[in-house]
Amino acid sequence: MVIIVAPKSRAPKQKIFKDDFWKTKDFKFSIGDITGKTGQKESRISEESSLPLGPTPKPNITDLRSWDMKLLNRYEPFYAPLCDMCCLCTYGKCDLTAGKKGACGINIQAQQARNVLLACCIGSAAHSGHARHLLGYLTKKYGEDLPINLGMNIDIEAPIMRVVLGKKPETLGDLKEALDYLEEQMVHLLSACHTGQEGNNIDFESKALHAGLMDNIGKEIGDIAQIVALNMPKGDEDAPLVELGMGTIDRNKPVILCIGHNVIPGSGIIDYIENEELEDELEVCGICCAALDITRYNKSAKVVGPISKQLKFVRSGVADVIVVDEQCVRTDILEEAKKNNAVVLATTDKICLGLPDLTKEDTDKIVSQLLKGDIEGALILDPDKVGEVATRVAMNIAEDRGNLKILPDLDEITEMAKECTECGWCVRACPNSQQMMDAVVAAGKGDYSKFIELYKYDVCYSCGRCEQECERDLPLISMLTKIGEHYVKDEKYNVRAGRGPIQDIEIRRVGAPIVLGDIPGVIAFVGCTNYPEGGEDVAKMAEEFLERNYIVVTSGCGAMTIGEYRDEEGKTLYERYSGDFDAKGLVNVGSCVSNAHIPGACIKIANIFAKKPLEGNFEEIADYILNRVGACGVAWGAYSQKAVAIATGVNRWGIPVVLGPHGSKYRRLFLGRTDKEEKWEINDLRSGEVVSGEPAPEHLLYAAENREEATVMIAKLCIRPNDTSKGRQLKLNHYIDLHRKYFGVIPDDIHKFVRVEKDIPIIYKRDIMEILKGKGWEPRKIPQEPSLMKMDGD
Amino acid sequence: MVIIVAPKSRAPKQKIFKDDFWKTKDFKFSIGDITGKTGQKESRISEESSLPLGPTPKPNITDLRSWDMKLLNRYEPFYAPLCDMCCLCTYGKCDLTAGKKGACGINIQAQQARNVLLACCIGSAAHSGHARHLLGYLTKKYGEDLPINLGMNIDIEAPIMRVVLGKKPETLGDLKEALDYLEEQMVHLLSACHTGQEGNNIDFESKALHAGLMDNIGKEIGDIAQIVALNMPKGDEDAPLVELGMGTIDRNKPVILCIGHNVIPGSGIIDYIENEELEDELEVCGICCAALDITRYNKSAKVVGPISKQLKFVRSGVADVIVVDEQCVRTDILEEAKKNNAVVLATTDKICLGLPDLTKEDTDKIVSQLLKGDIEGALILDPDKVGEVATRVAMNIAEDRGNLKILPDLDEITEMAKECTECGWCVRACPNSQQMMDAVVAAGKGDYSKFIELYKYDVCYSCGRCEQECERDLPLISMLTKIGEHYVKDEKYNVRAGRGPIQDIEIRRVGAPIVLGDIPGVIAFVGCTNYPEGGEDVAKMAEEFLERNYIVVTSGCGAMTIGEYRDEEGKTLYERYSGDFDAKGLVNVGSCVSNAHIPGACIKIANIFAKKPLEGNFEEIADYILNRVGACGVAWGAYSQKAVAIATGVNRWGIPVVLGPHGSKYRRLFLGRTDKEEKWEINDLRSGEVVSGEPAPEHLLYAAENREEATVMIAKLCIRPNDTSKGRQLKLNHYIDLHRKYFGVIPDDIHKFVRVEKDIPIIYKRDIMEILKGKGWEPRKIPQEPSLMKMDGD
Amino acid sequence: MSERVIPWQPTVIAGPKQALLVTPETAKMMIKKAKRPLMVVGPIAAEEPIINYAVEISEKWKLPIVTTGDAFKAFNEMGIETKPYGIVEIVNLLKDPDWNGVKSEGQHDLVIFIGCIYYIASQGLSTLKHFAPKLKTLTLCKYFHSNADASFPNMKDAEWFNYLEKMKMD
Amino acid sequence: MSERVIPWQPTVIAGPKQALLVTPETAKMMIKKAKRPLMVVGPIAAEEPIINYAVEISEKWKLPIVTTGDAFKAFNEMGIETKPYGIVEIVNLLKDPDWNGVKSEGQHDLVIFIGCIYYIASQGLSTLKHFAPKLKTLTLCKYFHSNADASFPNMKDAEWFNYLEKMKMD
Ligand code: SF4
Ligand code: SF4
Ligand code: SF4
Ligand code: SF4
Ligand code: SF4
Ligand code: SF4
Ligand code: SF4
Ligand code: SF4
Repeated sequence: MVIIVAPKSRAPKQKIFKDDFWKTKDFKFSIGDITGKTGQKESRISEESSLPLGPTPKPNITDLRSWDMKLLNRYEPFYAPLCDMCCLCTYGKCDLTAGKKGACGINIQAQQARNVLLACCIGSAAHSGHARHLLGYLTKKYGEDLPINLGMNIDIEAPIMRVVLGKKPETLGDLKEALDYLEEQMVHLLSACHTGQEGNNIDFESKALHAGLMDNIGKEIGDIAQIVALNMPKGDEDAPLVELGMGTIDRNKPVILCIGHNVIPGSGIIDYIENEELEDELEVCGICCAALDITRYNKSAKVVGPISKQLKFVRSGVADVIVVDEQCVRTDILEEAKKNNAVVLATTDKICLGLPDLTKEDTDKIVSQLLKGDIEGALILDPDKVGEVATRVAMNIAEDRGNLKILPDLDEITEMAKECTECGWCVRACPNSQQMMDAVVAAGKGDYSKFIELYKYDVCYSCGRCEQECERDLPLISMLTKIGEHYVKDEKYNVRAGRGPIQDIEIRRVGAPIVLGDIPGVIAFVGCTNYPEGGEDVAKMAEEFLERNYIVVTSGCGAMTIGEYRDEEGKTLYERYSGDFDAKGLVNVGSCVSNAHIPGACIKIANIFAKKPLEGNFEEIADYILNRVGACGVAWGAYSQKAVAIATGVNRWGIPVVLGPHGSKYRRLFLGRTDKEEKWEINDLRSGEVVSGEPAPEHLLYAAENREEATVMIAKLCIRPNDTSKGRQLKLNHYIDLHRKYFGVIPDDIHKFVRVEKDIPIIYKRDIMEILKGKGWEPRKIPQEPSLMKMDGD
Repeated sequence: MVIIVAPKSRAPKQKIFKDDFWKTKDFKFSIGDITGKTGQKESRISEESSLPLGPTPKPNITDLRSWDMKLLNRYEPFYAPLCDMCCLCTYGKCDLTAGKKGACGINIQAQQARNVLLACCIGSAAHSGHARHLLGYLTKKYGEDLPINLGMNIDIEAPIMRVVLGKKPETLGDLKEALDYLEEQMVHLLSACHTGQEGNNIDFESKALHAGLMDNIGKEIGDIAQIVALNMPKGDEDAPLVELGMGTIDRNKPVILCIGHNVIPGSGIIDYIENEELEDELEVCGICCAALDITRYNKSAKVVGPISKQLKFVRSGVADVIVVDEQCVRTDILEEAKKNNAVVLATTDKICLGLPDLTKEDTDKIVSQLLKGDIEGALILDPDKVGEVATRVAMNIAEDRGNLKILPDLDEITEMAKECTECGWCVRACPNSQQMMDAVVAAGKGDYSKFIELYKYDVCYSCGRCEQECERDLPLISMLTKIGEHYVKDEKYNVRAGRGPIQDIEIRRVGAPIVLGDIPGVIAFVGCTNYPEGGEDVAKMAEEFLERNYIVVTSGCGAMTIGEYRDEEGKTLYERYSGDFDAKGLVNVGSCVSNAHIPGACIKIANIFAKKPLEGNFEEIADYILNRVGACGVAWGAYSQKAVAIATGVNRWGIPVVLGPHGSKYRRLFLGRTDKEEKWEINDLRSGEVVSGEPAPEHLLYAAENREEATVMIAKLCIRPNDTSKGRQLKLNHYIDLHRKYFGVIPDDIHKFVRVEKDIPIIYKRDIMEILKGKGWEPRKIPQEPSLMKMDGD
Repeated sequence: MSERVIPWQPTVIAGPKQALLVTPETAKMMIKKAKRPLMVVGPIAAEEPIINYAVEISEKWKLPIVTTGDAFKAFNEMGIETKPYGIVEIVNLLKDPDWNGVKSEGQHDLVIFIGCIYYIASQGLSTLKHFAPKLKTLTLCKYFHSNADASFPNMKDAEWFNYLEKMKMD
Repeated sequence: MSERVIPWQPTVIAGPKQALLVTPETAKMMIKKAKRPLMVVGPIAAEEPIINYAVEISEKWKLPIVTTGDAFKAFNEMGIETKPYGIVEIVNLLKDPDWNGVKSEGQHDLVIFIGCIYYIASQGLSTLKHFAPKLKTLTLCKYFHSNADASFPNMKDAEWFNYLEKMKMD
């Protein structure tokens, strides 16, 4: 059956087609052999593209496998098992140590890769489920014909979808097709994790890369939907600065705290408060991405901070009502809230917490039940109702709660601290071996300085494991919170509201400098706060690269962490640097879903600067990015399955990522081998010759042990085969500078990156020439169009 | 946007509407508030139903939560952690022992439930991905208008879809809507497994039940699609007996072995062989469900046996070409095949094994590359090409391989066995602590009897763990295989080809006897071969219940296991019992996806016998089944994530399941508490009174330690509150009989199940009256319409 | 710093907490200290000679017996009173602080396992480790059970019988 | 029956295989037996007094040094030659049987870790445990590293310094 769809009018779009290439009408293409591509799902889509379609629209798992094999051949998976056993089925557990196979025949490599695939599937599902909810809600509210219009300066609205799905979405309704596609792929990918499916680790990795790509799409769908429907900033480099920090919340007002990622319940609260003109009566604040997205919706909302603030802030008792939506929410939130009589509202199917579903209940009745304490909290799946209930409850209980004694006093803390047996288990239980025992022992003597050290920059990120382990049941996080509140003043910072995508015009401006190497790199600080030594490291890295003219992009908890740092003059980095996507720009794209705009920008470079067609053309675009766009992701505190999906997704586009040391617990990295020259051969498409290349980028997924190592590695990972000599000089200059700063010497591998003398930074010329001589260096040709394509007979 | 679909003609269907209720035209209903239900996806569906729609069509995760809460309140989850730690994110591992929470706040209960949800998601994805592939392929080949016609005797073709989606699928194309729906649900469910999402174990369980329900739908889609498109038996109680057993394969012919679950590559082989008229030249056989489904497609194919045969059969070297599709395939198949020069063809995206993708390669070239050994095997995603390549390669290499020495000779085995150091690690590594060491030591003395014991009934299911552990690297499975081959003659059995669904007419016949208790129960032996003591236990259980007039249903590896058993006269159970869905019937529904027909039959009972409307009416149907349909699932060897999804899915319909002891490693059971009377209250819908009930069924998901315990428990779990006194007598009679047989006495809890004197089996009357007296028993009213609905204010 | 022993099935290792390896002497001390001990005997112990040991030990220490699997039958045939439960059922009851015990005298404070299938017993012991903090678990099997609070070591038959012999004495 | 010690971070427990707990004497034996040992020193050891121990031990046993993180700098400032690698890079090389070692004299047969961040070192040791069957791993940190082949126990500073002292002597 083919459904005939009447051509429909669309809201006129403010766009100027740069050339005929971008006309998008009346081209019909076959969807190819993808399973399940017939039937009603095709109805809308197949009529609408007018682009020369590349080879892989809507790729199935195996369709990009040959590209994956290229990546995985060069960047071989490096496995570090977190467990020697497998416990996935009832034959197990099986011991897979050192070559032993499980009862299903699996070996440790494949098992690790399966684990990574599973994590990528979970992470990707988190974003896609989130996108599905957003889209469902927004479509119902705004209609599926709402045009996807990101404003004057953005013609390429959905670069990832264009490449992967082979067409551009014009309306909210169109985004559904992308979701349908990715949901189908997700089920196939998850299926492959079943016992007795894939047996080869490389094929598991190829699937993980596919899951990462699906994650990219899910995020792009989610962010575009919320931007256009909720009128969030549309690539605005001057998005406002919004308040950030525990110190920005007015404790004298009723406080509603939103935790999670889904902006909808938060927007329901904002709307209710505005309608009731209660703006001055309450504080609405948030933790994690929900916070960021609420500020994109309304800049008067405040950001408490990243995930590392969660337990501290809840323990502080400031929040009267805690509204949780989905993702990254402490799973013991109800228990913690109960400790200080805060009320919890759950608002999505993802987090129900065993609470009664009162979605259909009368609002007055819900409020009264909550106030009387008849119920511990409520599950309310209607965001408008959430807005009303949260507000009314907060206004009602704030005063009473104000009289609650929530945290221990300082002298109580000292007394408690004396109970410590110095067993040391708090330190052993700490993910970062932070010296909690020392802090407690000192506090027992009235010296809080070590607690203050732990408090600042979330060096202790209040995960609570020490507290769980303490044999004296000391409330370590409450102690930490109280001391921090008391001694650490001025926790008032800011963050630029998430701007969403990069404008086409910016790409036009920076495309050439990036590709040719004149802008030394685009560095993206993303992800969570599982930092080895607090958030200051991230801010310092950002500062270092901003000072060096890199473009620094950020999102999510990373963006908040960067905002929590001030220089000697008391300025935050957002105050010091503009939000332009340009050298020295500090660009907060927004929340985790906004991460999609980072590969998105790279894709747009390939298209706008190099005129590479996007639609269905994944491999060519990724190849272009890998070889020419000096971008590097940094997920210094990546903890979650989303983070691994994000990293794996951008890896497939050819963008390297540096993780913090905890990243090693994802079990798999993609490491290059500089000692194997054959791995670095490239095809110069201009000449058609396969020539030896340099290890650029050297690794695809790397875990560094500390900030210093990471900083140098990041600079190195911005090098690309396509750099002009001028660009290469610049990049090497930063690499050498930083290496000298942190290692004291010019790097030993510098000869690998000097192709011709002109590549050498002038200032280091003499030293380097000497090194080159020692290494028997010979100049070699600079490839004109470096590529991994059309090698090995594709 | 609403797409207007012109009403389309459908192939006329051979069906007689029993009453107006079943007319299915021109009724329009709103799909409700389900996210993402607008847009093109609705196009086909929303015009087509004419049924009074129940409250929950296309339920989202939270829509059936209140039903789940009822189940979970009575059958509280019982957790047995397989690991004390969580290793899901990079904060971890976290130690969750005895009340400690992880860095994300999760506790051990929620973590176990999350694990189960994840397993259910994986299992469900395996079936759904499989269904998606089947449907995609079959739709392309047969068109989406192919009517879903299961023949004269089946009007209710897709009971699960009818209930859950709220409408019946008329054509292949209609099945897509169900897949779209379930894929969306799957992504939400998987998302909930992410760190920092759901925090409550009961809500995780509700989600797991939803995942199980999605699994049910996926299976129903898959089996219906293949039945109608490939013309498999349509509920045929006289489906042919097909050959089963290692001994049925003619080793002198080239042998193609299919392993897995997806019939399509196998059908490609069958088609090619038929077209080329090579039927007499080759053997096509299979292991696992692919085998069963190929015999449903063509009864000349042979079934080697269940998954427990896999490594033995591959080691035996009989197979020349091994075609793997998906699910339950040994992941080291390539390595094992290489040992004896067999060729492996991978045929789906699920299992690529790192092999070169030659889907688009010329067939001659593939064959020649494989014959020359240029490649280790090939990935071929086109089933027709698989058919040709597999056949041609097999015919070419069979002779050469015939000369290979594949297994050690018996005297070599004796020599090898002498190497054994008696370290005992083979026994410790064995999932079942089978006495491999003793077998080896005896073999070293020329006594193979213990090896033979291990070989028979797959007491050793050749998982290979002992071999992996052996410090002398003895090829234990090869030794086992050789000894078995040599000494165990006559491995020739049979199995009735999978018949697919139960006919409506059969339901009409048995509905009343089942609901009223005159047929003592429907017992389904399904699932894999992780048996504690070999497959004989399953066959014996089946035999026991067949002799006692139960209806025995089976599928998948369970169906094969039952076929591998012969009575003293040398007859298999399939030869002894008819394939009718009736007392003493032994009904093989087919492969794992055919399992859908088991809850399907229960649903049909509710509809046909009790006239319960199906569409969108999940809770009422499940409540009906729970209280009135005496069905019990048995997954004695359940190992995989699919098995846990299947069990959890049927649990949601109110059907109890008994697992073997390894089932305890799924980490969660649902156990009832007979000592808590308040848990067993029911609402008699007839009188509107809430009355105390009996523990029937007593548990929802149970793991038994051995066959004897299981047999008695199964009989007990067939008791239902709705039994008439006559029916109850019958059920108690079997329960008592079996209890006496295996425990030596009348069960001590018999008084719980006697409501009135008439419930007491005549033959035990005196004894029981005495027991009742001792317990202070009083007669109580038999509820007329026992139900869990409309209690606690729903 | 506690020491660890590898469980009989080596992958039963579950986490930092692991059973104390005990001798018959310590095991007896545990029984003596217990107020309401219970013995749970599985089908592996329903055969000679283990069944005799089980009976004698239970008699010596006045332990009520719960039988799992079909072990009831063998004891019944010997005239020994036991209460049959599925192993998962008895574990489920033992983890409920409100359950009144097999003799309706209150929840047990020590449970002694012998003769259950190793891995399902491990799972049951895991349940009790996590969810029955007040209950101590002891295993007298010839296998080291790391999920118990206290367990005999992995042994050969002769050694085991010797251990069981000792359990019969003061 | 091997005994188990709880790793410093208790959840690093990975499976049945676990490091041998060693004294300085045994550690030195391992070094003496090795043909091409290598020392890998992380940033925690780049400060006094550990850096001095590291230097002296390496000199005593003629161990080439690889530094991880930014440890190179401190050694360089002391005039000690080391080769800098990321810990994941050096582990990646060590697991490749074809790699020729830091001195291009062939793959190492023993690697001695000190001063790397505990959990990333654990991960690296896990890699080597699984994928470098011919390489022995030894840790001289004050933490028990269960993923190594041999490790010092968990210690307090004083005890540790004493161990390191001993490592400097024959
Ligand atoms: S994989 Fe994780 S959950 Fe499984 S045994 Fe290992 S640590 Fe435990
Ligand atoms: S999936 Fe394989 S390795 Fe894992 S427990 Fe099952 S049989 Fe063992
Ligand atoms: S709460 Fe802080 S000190 Fe305690 S374990 Fe977590 S990070 Fe370490
Ligand atoms: S765990 Fe508690 S008692 Fe032990 S050192 Fe830490 S604070 Fe002190
Ligand atoms: S950055 Fe990470 S922790 Fe923060 S909100 Fe996003 S996913 Fe959660
Ligand atoms: S998901 Fe939670 S319990 Fe598991 S490792 Fe992460 S923080 Fe720990
Ligand atoms: S192959 Fe598996 S089941 Fe058979 S004896 Fe070995 S470990 Fe046990
Ligand atoms: S593992 Fe090998 S050597 Fe050890 S007892 Fe078993 S067969 Fe003998």
